[in-house]
Amino acid sequence: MNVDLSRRSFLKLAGAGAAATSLGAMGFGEAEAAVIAHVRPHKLTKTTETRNTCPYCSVACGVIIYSKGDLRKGETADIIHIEGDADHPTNRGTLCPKGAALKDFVKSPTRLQYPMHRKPGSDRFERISWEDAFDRIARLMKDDRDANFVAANAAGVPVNRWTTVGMLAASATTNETAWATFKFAKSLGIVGFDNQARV
Amino acid sequence: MTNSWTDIKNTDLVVVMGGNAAEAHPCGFKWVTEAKATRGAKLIVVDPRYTRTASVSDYYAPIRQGTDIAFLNGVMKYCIDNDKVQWEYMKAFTNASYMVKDGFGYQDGLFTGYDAEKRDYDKSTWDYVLGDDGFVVTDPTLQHPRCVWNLLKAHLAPYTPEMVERICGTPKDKFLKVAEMISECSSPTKTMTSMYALGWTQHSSGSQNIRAMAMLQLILGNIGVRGGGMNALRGHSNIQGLTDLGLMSHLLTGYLTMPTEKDVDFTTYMSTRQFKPLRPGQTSYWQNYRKFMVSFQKAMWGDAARIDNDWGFNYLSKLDVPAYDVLRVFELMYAGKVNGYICQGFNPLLAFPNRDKNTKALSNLKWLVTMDPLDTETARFWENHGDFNPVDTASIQTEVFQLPTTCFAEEEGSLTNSGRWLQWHWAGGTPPGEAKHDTYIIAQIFLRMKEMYQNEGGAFPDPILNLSWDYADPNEPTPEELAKEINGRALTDLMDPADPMKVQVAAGKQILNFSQLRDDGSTMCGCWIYSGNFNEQGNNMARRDNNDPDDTGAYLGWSFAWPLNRRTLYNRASADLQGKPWDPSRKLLEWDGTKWTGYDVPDIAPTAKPDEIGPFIMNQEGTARLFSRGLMRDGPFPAHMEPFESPVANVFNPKMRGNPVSRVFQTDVAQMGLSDEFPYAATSYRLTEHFHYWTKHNRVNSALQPEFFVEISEELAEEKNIENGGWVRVWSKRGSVKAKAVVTKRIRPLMCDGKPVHVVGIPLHWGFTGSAKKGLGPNSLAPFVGDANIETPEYKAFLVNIEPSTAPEEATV
Amino acid sequence: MTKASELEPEDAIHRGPPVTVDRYGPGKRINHWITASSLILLALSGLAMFHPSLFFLTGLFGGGQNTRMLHPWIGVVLFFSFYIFFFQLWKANLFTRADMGWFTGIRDVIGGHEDRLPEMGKYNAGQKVIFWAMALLIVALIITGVIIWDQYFNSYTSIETKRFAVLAHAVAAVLIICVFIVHVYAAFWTRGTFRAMTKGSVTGGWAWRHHRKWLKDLAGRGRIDPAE
Amino acid sequence: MMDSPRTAVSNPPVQPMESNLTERDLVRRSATSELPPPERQLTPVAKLIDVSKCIGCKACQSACVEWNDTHPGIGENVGYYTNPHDLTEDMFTLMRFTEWVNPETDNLEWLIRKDGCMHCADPGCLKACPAPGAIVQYSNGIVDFVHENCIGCGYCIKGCPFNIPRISKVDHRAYKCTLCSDRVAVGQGPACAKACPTQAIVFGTKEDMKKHAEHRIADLKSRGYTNAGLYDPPGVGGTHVMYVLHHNDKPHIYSDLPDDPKISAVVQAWKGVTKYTGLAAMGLVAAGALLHGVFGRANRVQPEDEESAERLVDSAGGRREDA
Repeated sequence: MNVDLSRRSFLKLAGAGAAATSLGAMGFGEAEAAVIAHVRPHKLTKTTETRNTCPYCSVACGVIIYSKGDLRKGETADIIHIEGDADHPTNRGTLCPKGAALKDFVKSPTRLQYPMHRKPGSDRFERISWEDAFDRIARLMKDDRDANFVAANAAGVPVNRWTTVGMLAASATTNETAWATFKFAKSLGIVGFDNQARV
Repeated sequence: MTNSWTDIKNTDLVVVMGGNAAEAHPCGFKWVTEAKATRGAKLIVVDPRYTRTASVSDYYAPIRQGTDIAFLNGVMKYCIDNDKVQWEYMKAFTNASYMVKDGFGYQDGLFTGYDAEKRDYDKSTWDYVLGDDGFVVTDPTLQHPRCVWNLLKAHLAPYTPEMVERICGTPKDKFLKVAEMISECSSPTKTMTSMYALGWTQHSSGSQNIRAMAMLQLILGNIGVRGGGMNALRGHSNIQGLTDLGLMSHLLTGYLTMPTEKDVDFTTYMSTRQFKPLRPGQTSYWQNYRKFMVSFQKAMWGDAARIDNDWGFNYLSKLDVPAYDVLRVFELMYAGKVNGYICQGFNPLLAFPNRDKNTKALSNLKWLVTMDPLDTETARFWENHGDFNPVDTASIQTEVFQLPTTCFAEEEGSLTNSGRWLQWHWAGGTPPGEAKHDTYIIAQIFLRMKEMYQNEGGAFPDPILNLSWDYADPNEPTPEELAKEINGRALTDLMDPADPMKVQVAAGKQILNFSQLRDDGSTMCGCWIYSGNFNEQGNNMARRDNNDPDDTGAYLGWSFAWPLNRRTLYNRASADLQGKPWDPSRKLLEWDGTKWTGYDVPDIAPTAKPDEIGPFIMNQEGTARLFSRGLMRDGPFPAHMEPFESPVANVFNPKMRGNPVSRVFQTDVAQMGLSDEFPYAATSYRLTEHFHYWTKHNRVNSALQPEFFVEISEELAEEKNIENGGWVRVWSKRGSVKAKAVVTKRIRPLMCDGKPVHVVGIPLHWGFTGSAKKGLGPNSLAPFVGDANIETPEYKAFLVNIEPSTAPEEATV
Repeated sequence: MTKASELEPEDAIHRGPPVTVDRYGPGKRINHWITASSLILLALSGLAMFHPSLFFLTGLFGGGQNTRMLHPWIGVVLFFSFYIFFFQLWKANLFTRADMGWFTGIRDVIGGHEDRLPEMGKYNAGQKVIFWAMALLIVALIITGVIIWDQYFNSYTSIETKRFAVLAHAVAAVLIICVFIVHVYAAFWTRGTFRAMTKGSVTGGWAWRHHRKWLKDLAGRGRIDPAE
Repeated sequence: MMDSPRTAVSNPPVQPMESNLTERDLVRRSATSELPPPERQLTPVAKLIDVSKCIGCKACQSACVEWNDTHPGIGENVGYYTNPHDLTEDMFTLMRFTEWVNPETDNLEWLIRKDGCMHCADPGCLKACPAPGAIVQYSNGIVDFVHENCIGCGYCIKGCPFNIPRISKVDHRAYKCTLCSDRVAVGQGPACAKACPTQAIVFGTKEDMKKHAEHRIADLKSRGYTNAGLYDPPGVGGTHVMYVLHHNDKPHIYSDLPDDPKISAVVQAWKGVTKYTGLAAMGLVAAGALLHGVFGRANRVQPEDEESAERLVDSAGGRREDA
């Protein structure tokens, strides 16, 4: 029988013992209890759905926008997810790599927030108010039209051409916006008025 | 598209040529894989590159870019030589039997009447022989040497498989395999669909590429039937809509055309547009032109458009040139003749060819306004970004306004898809910062100008002061108000033509559709082909009934398709002369003895007898045109033309360069490269991971395809010792770009006219703003020349040189 | 007389009674205890990741993430601390002919009849085995350990290599823990041994009993300080 | 309680729903010996990836990033379409592109395979995982990571026969495809399967997916792919993500898809025999020492030893150093 620790030999063991006890102080036995299995909470719960169509190519896939907040209730709506609309006859809920990432197009860091103005020769854009921008643009256009408008040709036939200002129309605006734009451009006599169709 | 996306599932053979549907329109391409999986349909891809569409094809054949006409003419010849023609269809529904004037001919790659000085044809001989009755003389037996059919056969004679291989570089056996597969679709019970896009349009002979396939489809009897048709896959979500609504220099809404200086008054204008039938009893629907035009003028100027002022005809501009298309405008800008420019959701700095010229042109502007949701390169064209935008900022005196607009998610309204569906969508998010709707911005500028003209007067203010702008809130017209204007309404009570006592439409009510339009000023309609989109039944564009009786893919209850909710154009041609469907299993319409019935809205008067009235009611002939008379500038038949920058000479006429009638500006002539200096055939394209210059602003898409690259064959890489993933410099007569090299088996050199032609592929998605790595694109290299008929730039075929290089440099700021 | 290599500089006899003999200087002792404690911590943290039934040991280190993070670093400490120790002791641990007798008489070793064995130098064969086993296993552990230290070295080796490494690491760990137990127990069983690593000295009797040759050599070389 | 979803073609609900995947549905749990048997058996689900229908558009990658709110970095082009260049903790699925010239036809075939977790019936990751409950397997076949329990040791990577999991450099936890367990839990299919434009990726019960695969294989055979077949490797007990391959006789041509994946023998040895014999060995030695300590006699220094030592020292005489 040899496990008879005399006081002296116990002290000799102290070194090792100390280690053990100080480890105990580190929280021995308090190993964290494992979290029970769970899947991520469904992130679309309590969001608002809005039917829309993809703005990219001409397949015009149906999409559903999921937002926190409801515009129809006059709330501000923050878009948290966009996904294909399974009820849509063409895409049946599918989307391409562009469409599937629409949320990050809407939320891209380079989305424009404010009207900006670049002075001639300047190396930067500066904030400008909408009112000032509209006043200035309208004035520039009016003055140029009055200065360069071609009312009639040599034969005296009224031709009503304004060739010194041109306009490109968007290719992703709605038909309604396009109609308003059309009325604007054609009534001013802008003949250099075209769109992406040709390109 | 003559048909719809969902109709593609009905096809037996899909030919993707001049496009890359799987990459550019993946969710539409779904219907190709559907047809393959459920009908055992086959897919053929003909392309200079083995694309992702080719990766799921049943047969792939390579072709040199810009030689599609030769290939398609070869296929037509093969079909005719091998009796693979849907004779009954072709004889009855095309102008094959029509006699052509004696003067017409073709020699050395040119048709009769060419004037090298004017770079134009005298087209007087390109027409039919008319009888005393004013109708075209025909030979239904197709025996007469001067009938269209025999002239066509003669025209196609040179396009043998050997000639096709010589021009296109497509190995004879591969060409024959494709021709054989296509020819099978001449059976009335087999049909083929053509899916094409900018791979055909972006050529100096783009319109003729499409004509060639359209003619082939007519010979095979595939137009107007389920699973057939000519399907142009439009690039942008509403480019179809903007074209339909006439936001183009030469157009008004609904394909009404802008007056030219020749149209001195309304009567003269109408005289060249109200086409009379060229065959007895034919519809020639454009006889209604005046109704549409007057109603349009009323929509524009309301009470100010009166019969005594030619319905305000003089408010419209009159063109002195065919069109002030974008190339012409930038040419003028380059010459310092344009002072101001407005870019609404458009990025011309990257979108138009010859970037260096674009930059100089924009720098000549006094002011530029951009309206966009994103921070575009065009808005910052003046900002120095080293090799990515090497400009001298201080010397650019252009004043720039960058106006933030909303995007699709924050606005309401309709978009017209490639299948002509007008689909309404709703706003789902709050616009960021101070972003505004385009309509608000347009209204604000317009109302300010109007006020100035009221107070100060000025140059011809009438069209501005009289423009109808009667919206509840003039500062921001609502989408509904505008949509109703497009549909049109009765201005006075409209009496029923059948019963003059009965009011058909009460004053102020929305008209049902364009069939109710009048030319006496009693109706207004913004865009006749859209009429029916928002009538008294409500907003038909917002309909969401996705039922599809008998799974035809028509979905008549879903949204609204122009015209008149018709889903397949020329659908009467799906039935024979007795009105029975060519293929009972693919019935669209059927004549029940008194009227047309079926799954779609008939593209003909419902009571028009099948054996009397032709299916192509928009044509004076009532038939489709294998011979297009003088309606196309570069010939009534498609003839092989080389690109302006080609590695080989035109085998029909070595001296002929590009399209003989394409417009070439003097400043650009000097900037055309030759194959000795620039030996490689470049082409540009989109990648499925990106959408133009938008998605490089998106972190997700930027991660999927982060950096600008060019694709070359292993053979060329070895020749130039270019390593995969290494930097290369690619340059043309107009500019130079640096890019990563992707060396691939998917591009192989082609043997054309005895010499190997190396293809260099250049995708177009990079710029100097956004999340992706900065890069350049094909527009730094492409030539400033367009298609002879519509001026679409020749982006798909030009010459470059290439060498190993080093990384481009950022701006040192 | 044997070569001086079996003696170490600080070894010296102090006249008694009782006679004491210096065995380890303070440097060696600190060095030993750092090595020892890292080995203990490594065993605990390693075992936690070795077998689910011992996962609770991660609690000692403040959770699994910390255990995973700390273990390799302690390994690095052990490696350096042990090898500093190693280069001071290796000469004295080279095997000699006498060690053969010790092995053949292993029964007497366990029985405690050292008088029947050849006289031992500073280290007996058993201690030498422990010494060299530690040396080899620690090399194996540090090499395999680095290979599976994904946080920093993930990209340097293939997954297949890592699989072999993780297996080898486990086996080596098991062995070194066994060696460790033997080492500790031997020290405990052989009374009077611990003071060698605490005080640094042993009694003359201990030296006479267990390492007589060592004691005689010291005496023979007169490594004895003057009587007080 | 609802069972597993049958399709991915549906619009997710926005009303609150009870999760259909809980602790009670577990059939395996990492580093856990006795797991109570599940209260019910959910119908096994599967994702079928028809490589022959895939156009390599990467919609699955986009949809995956958006649904899981990950943030893949923007890399560079290194000469290939595969981006990012490998799976990452922020890219759970990846289109891998291979340009392969078919030696029989001499035609180029662009083989595009969607890589990602296969959700093995016998998951190597779970076998290798030392952290209790960090990796779990549900009765519908989904193998999911419970990140709170992950210690970031990377053993799962070494256990996986397909080299799928990745450890985040930020939070040091393992990530991989979850088969959109959060969507499946509310009756939806995975985001990638819903997005896939050509429906090359379809989702449903494993049984239905096998039936669907049969039709596809028949179609492929009719088009001359005589070796077309279903990839559902038995070596790992079958998978809940399966492929239809046009060349099922050589899976390796699809960017090194293992021909016959198994949990590595080395990993088996490490997690099997080593674990038990190792513990046993250590136990035995410890026990041996203890027994010897208790029953053997302590090796004590005897008084005569001390005397002998003193005698030796005295005889050694005065201090001299003649080393």
